[in-house]
Amino acid sequence: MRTVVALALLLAACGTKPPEAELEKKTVASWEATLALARDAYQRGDVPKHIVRNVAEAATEEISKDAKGHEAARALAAAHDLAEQAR
Amino acid sequence: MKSGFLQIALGIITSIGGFLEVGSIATAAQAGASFRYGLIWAIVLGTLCLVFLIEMSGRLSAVSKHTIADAVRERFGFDFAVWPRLAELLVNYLVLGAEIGGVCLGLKVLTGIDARWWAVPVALILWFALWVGTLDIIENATSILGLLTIGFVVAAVKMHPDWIPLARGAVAPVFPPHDQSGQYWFTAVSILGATISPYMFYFYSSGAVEDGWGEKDLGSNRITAIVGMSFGALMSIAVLVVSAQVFNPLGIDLKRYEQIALVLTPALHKWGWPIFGISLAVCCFGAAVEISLASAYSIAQTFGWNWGEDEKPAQRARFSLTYTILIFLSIIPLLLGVDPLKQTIFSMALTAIVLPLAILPFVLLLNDETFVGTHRNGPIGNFVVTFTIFMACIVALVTIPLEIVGGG
Amino acid sequence: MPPTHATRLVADILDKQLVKGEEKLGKVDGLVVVLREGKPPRVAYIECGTAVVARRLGRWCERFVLALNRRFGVRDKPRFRIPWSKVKGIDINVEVELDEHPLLAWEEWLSKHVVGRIPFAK
Amino acid sequence: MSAEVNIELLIGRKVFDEGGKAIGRIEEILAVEKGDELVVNEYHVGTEGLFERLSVYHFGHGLLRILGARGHAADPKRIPWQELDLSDPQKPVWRKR
Repeated sequence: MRTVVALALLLAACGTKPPEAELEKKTVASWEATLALARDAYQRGDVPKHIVRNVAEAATEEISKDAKGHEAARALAAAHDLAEQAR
Repeated sequence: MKSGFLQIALGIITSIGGFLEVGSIATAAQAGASFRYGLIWAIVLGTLCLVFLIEMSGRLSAVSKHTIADAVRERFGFDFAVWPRLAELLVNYLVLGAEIGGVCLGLKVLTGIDARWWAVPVALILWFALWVGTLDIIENATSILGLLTIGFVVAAVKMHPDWIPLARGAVAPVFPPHDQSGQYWFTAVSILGATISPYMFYFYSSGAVEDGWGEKDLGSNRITAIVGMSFGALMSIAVLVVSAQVFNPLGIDLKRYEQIALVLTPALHKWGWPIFGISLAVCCFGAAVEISLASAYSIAQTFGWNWGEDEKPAQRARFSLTYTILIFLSIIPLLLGVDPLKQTIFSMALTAIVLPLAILPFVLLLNDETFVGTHRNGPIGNFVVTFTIFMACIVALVTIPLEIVGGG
Repeated sequence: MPPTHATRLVADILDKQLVKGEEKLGKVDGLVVVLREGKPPRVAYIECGTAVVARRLGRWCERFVLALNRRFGVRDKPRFRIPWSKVKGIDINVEVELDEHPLLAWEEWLSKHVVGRIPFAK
Repeated sequence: MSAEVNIELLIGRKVFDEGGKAIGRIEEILAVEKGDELVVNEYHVGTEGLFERLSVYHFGHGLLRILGARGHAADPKRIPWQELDLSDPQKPVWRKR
């Protein structure tokens, strides 16, 4: 019972959401790391072209949806390069 | 009466179909990526409740020869039974659409062709498997194919996880930094919502009645519930651990299945993406079979129609038409381009809201000697069911605000 | 103290599965008792059908179902009565002896005209 | 034509005494065999619990039992068939003999 009560209390206290800018930075960093992971796997020949293309497309969609500013632009460029590589 | 193994097969398919599906794979992967081992306890807790609820479904059917839907109508009357059935039908419609979406995503990983084009072929194959297949064929085929998910366990072990923090994460919540707690608890709620899915009870209890279980099967019913659900739990934990080893160190938050597709590559190299694609497709297919049947069972049993997967469709016209219509309606959102992962998260939040209404009859039926005679619930069983209802209510109440704060 | 082998109309009969041999006919959607002057009410009929069930949710639902039935009705009667004398036994199911009845009209119509036409159905 | 009553609509109906006070809801009807007829013998009226409608009552009743409410929650009141006036099935009245 104790954990359930703790759960309920915690939920009430936890309404905070990280500030917008930080969230954006996190999203961009997360997708840049994903693109790097996909690129290394592709160069090692572990994944075919279409997997890399899927990642690049998904990155482009999600970044342009959630983030703006120059970091986002840099990440979008990286996604584009990856898509080119795997054409 | 089927031999022990085939009974365990019912447990394993229920577990594969219900446990390992588009929702649990996604939430386990997201949990591992964002919070490393910090949410394994949610899978363990969900599994514990599930083992009790699945065992009870089997016991109710074996002793009373009634399925849950039959018993709920007979014990509480039609004017009560109809409301949870309608609520579950709506949830099953959405979850079925998400599962078919999962199969399509698996095929997208394997072929690169967009998920939307796979919707109709997958729906046709699913419908055909139910139309022509019997419960035995479907059970055994999915169980064997489901064993492919062992690939996740192999990958998890190959990635050398730190066993101590892993064990600690399995026992109690690991509180994240303050600003991440919204997402932490949302993922925990999603895991519980994905684990305890009502359609599993109806599928398992109808399967038990259709297989003609009797009181002598209570022992193997308990084993089946434990083995089946633990198998599913092991797989889910493996998905979480592999994701923790691959994505967490790189600070990757999983938002799309295209990202999750990379999860097995570091450990299994060339075999990573094919095994992921096949496992995702097979597990979601098993879940889609289970949801379609569970919905048809529950409607047929509420209205007293002839039902049963082992007979020819023409002999069960209304039953077979029910799953046929449900399948082809459920792919509409997918055809309209709704993202399966988003539909999954939403349908799991809805499941959490319907859960209390689906589980409450259990407490009463399993304590009603007219249905289960001397095999009534023990105090532990009652405590777990009441705790699950209480938790399901919290999950239901909290899902909406969390959806806003967390990661909906 | 109630007499020993009394039948509980709600718990033992209402909403139970109605069967004729292996065939499931539907559920006991309703139970009709006839009131008589100075004599106890007699359990007269079992009622089955969409309208009976709908009536339990409310008059609006019954009116809606009756309208639907007039529009799409296959030989099905939205409210079918089975005399209590036709009831042969009550345990898990309510066993009845019926020769001619419309309870499976929809099932047979769909089986012949819709499901039957799809390959591999038979 | 003698009056007919659908018992599935009677279940859950509030029963009033001659003074107009509600004494509970019809929960069960017991019938016995007399000759080749099955006839109503008595009505069980569940006294007013915390929960209102019959189905909710069953739940509350059951849930209370689970959560430790000992003993049979509110022993139902047995009304012999002669004492329940069903001329208006919407409003059953208990006329004590």
